[in-house]
Amino acid sequence: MGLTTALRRRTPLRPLIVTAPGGEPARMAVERWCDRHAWSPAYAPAQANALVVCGPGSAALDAVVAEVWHQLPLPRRRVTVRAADDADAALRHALAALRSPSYRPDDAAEPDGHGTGGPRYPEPDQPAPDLPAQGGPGGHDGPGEPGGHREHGEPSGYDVHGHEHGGHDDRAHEHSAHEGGHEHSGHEDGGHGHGHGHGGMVLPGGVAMADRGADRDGLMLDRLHVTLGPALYPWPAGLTVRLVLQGDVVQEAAAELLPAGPRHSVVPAVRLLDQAHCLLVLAGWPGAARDARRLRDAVRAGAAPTGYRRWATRVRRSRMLRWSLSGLGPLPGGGPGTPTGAGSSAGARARAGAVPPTGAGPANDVYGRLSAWLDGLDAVFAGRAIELVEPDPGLLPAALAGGDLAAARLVVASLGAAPVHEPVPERA
Amino acid sequence: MMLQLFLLLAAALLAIGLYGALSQQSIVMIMMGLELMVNAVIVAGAAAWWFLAPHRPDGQVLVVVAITVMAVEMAMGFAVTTAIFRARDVDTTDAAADLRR
Amino acid sequence: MVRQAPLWTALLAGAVLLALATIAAVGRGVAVARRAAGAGTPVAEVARLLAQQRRSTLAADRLLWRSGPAAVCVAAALAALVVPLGRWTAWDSPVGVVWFNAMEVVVWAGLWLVGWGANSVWGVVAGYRFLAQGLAYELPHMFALTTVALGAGSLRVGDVVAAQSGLWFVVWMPVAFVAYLVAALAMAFWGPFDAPAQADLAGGLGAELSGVDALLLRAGRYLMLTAAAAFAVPAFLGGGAGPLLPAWLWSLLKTVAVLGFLVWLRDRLPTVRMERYTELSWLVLLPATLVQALLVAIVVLLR
Amino acid sequence: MQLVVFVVCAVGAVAAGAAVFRVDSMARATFALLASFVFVAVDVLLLHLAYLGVLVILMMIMEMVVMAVFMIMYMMNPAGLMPMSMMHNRRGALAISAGTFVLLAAGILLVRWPARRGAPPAEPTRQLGEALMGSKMLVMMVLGLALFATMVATVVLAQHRGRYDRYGDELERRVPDDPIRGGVGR
Repeated sequence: MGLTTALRRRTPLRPLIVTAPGGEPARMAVERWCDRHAWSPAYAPAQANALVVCGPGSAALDAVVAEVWHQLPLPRRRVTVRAADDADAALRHALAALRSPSYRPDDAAEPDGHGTGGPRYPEPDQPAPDLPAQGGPGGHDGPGEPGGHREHGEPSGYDVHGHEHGGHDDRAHEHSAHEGGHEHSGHEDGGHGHGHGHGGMVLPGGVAMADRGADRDGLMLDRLHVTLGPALYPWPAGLTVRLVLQGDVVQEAAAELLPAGPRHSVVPAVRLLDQAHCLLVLAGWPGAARDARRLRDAVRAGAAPTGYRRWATRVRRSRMLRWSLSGLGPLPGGGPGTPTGAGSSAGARARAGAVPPTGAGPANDVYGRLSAWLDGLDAVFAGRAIELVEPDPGLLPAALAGGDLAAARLVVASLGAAPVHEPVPERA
Repeated sequence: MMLQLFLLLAAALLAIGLYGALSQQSIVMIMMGLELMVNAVIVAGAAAWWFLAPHRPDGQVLVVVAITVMAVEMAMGFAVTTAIFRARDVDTTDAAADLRR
Repeated sequence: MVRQAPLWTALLAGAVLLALATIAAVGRGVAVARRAAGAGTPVAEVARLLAQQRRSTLAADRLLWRSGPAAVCVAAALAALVVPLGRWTAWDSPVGVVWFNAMEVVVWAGLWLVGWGANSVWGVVAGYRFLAQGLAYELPHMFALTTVALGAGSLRVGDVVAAQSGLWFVVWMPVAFVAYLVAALAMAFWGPFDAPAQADLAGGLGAELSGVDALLLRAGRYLMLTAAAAFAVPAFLGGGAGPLLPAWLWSLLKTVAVLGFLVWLRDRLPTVRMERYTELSWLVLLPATLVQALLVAIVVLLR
Repeated sequence: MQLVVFVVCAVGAVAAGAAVFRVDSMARATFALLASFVFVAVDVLLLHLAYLGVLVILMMIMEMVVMAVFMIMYMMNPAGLMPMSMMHNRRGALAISAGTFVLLAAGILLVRWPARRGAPPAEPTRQLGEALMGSKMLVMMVLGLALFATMVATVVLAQHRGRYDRYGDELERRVPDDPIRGGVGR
């Protein structure tokens, strides 16, 4: 016990930052606080020892947060930072509590209540039990399709045989075993039951099964339903994206936003630098991301953005960044204002193929959007006024389909506010 | 006496592999059975080389051939599984048995 | 020239590996903070992870999941056994080069287990991704090692060092050296090749790990990076050869230099996305290493 | 000492081999098979075949990890969430394999094995290399051709999109129409 206490006295704070709509200034303050200690925020609940909720709470977000909270390993602490000014005190208090020898796991700071409907980390083998109805073509497999309802990887011939007769000993056994292990939506259908209105088919006994669907390799692999957000870091505040994956390829996507929180008047430069920071973190360039964050904090504090030019040149000159990010997440029609919807993967693919390799000028991809932000920043720091155009979450589904899971996060990060300004005549 | 022990090990592995290859339905599991049998060949080849005729390379070459056979078997097995799965959406031998007719 | 040391030095090899890995971690901490205060961060992280609960996920395959990080650490330690320190080596295996390669492949199994066992979408995708990365880096890596063995005419690491008494291999096998360094980064999923453990997958392989398991995975990563850097010294950089200083010190210095370079790269480059790297590796790197091997073979024949 | 190592590894190899067909989870089955191979490799190392033993370890880890991926793609129940049996004719298979083992074991124990001829070479790896690559490279040529044929055949079998899908009906596209772009700027 003494050893654990001694170890805990040295523990750093690794926050999992959940941003509520309108909580961006608080998040930036938390990031800055971590940066001062050279501690990096966590990307997943398992890595964190503190759950930091930034911004005003809402019922929808609280449910999500309650679920994530249970995924944090002990010792853990929950912190709410409503405004940027609270960050320092709240985090210091949390750290002191984590380090205190009298820490008890069932501390009063732990809320109870099991939220549902929050961000799941669905297991590859079991779809989430209460899957939301999926819109768009191909979301449902008709019950008549032989391959449309099966547990992971089952051959359909065997499978259909097992269901239609409903009385196989081993299958009955399997179902009961399955039931025992997982919560499920509780359908009590008969031998032929198919739960309609759910993304996954429901087998007799009420177990949701992974459905299957056509994919571009012609393999009819299992469809996996994954919900991203809103408790992800880095991730746009309040956004939830529901994906249908096969392997790690996104087949369909649907996006929704939590109701917007209080609007803060954010300086455009701060907004752009913050977006660049998030994108660079996801692109796996910690050095450049750190510089972007420090620049952002400097601008927030009203200081001069010293080192901006160096940073921008470095990001622009990186061939590796361009090589990695170009061609990702093309938007239909080349920009905002085009009709969207759950684009079929075939269409998205054709468009992806049609995008030329990035040459001069901002291309219609993740890299092009990052370049546009840099141009906007150039303009701001050259003393011009720029305007920001808010992103349209309706663009997301078409941009995500056909890419892989990780590209999805890059694409989401790249669909931030876009700067509108007169072109800068010359740039370094 | 060591030679007999090694060969008994090989025989046991061969028998287990045979059991798997005969009793399993899934193509992938059958391949596992086959690999266990090749594993037995590796043991037997190496033991025969060391205990019977180490001055000649034949035993070693046999082991290399066995390893190659295993690689080929696995590659072909998965290619065929992929092709069958794509065309017919099955992955068990019973379900693909209409080849017999 | 390189001789078998007493058996107990195997433990010493492990200790040296651990010490170098610690140096790498501390150096990385300093680099992140851009000041000396960051040196304490890795230590604090170790303390945090030791005191943390080991969590589990729904329907995780705990046996496989928990054995994954341990396998990575063990693989790195075993790989380091054949690396000579100056004039001594803990295990003068006649097939040392192949042994190193085999132990490095153990990492594949370990990482795949880590990804699969957690039963989480991040882990499985990261496991797939590491396999794609593995298949892409492994063949150039193997041909780089083959080139080294070809130049030395032996698979024994001691003979490889001896063959470089005139000219270091890095001078006339530059392509193999580059391929080796790329593989070294990739096998430790480090630097630009950290796609399997990246932020865009919420930490990927480590997304669901906590406590001791997370500590083991991170330690294994640093150990593997260190082992790979250490093996570059006898393979390409002439082992302990050098003026004035004793041979063992030269070995250490060269290892630290390579390791420092690899650690430094982390902040300099963005992550390479796997679909881009695999094509590059198969279409450019692999033929390049093959040509390198051919050239070396011709030189060896003519010599 | 050697005997102890051998017995431990032999028992381990057989037990792991049996576990392949006993465990519920496909991932565990794959890694049980891998364990069996590694145990066998250690026994091969005992026979002074350093190269072959290490080679078996190297090859088998790569093979098994790749196998695991296919397993997840195609197998029913890869994680073993539900205990299930996928056997047919279990009794017959058991009888045949047990019979095979008895027959082989009887042969092994009853046959009078010849005495060892010749001395082991100083470097078994060199001996192997000369056998494979020596005078006419016969073995290497055969193995190489077999592997090459396998590569072509597997790609043809497993390929979904051919070159007309990628480059157009007239092969007129310079940049192939792939779902995800590769890294060589094509």
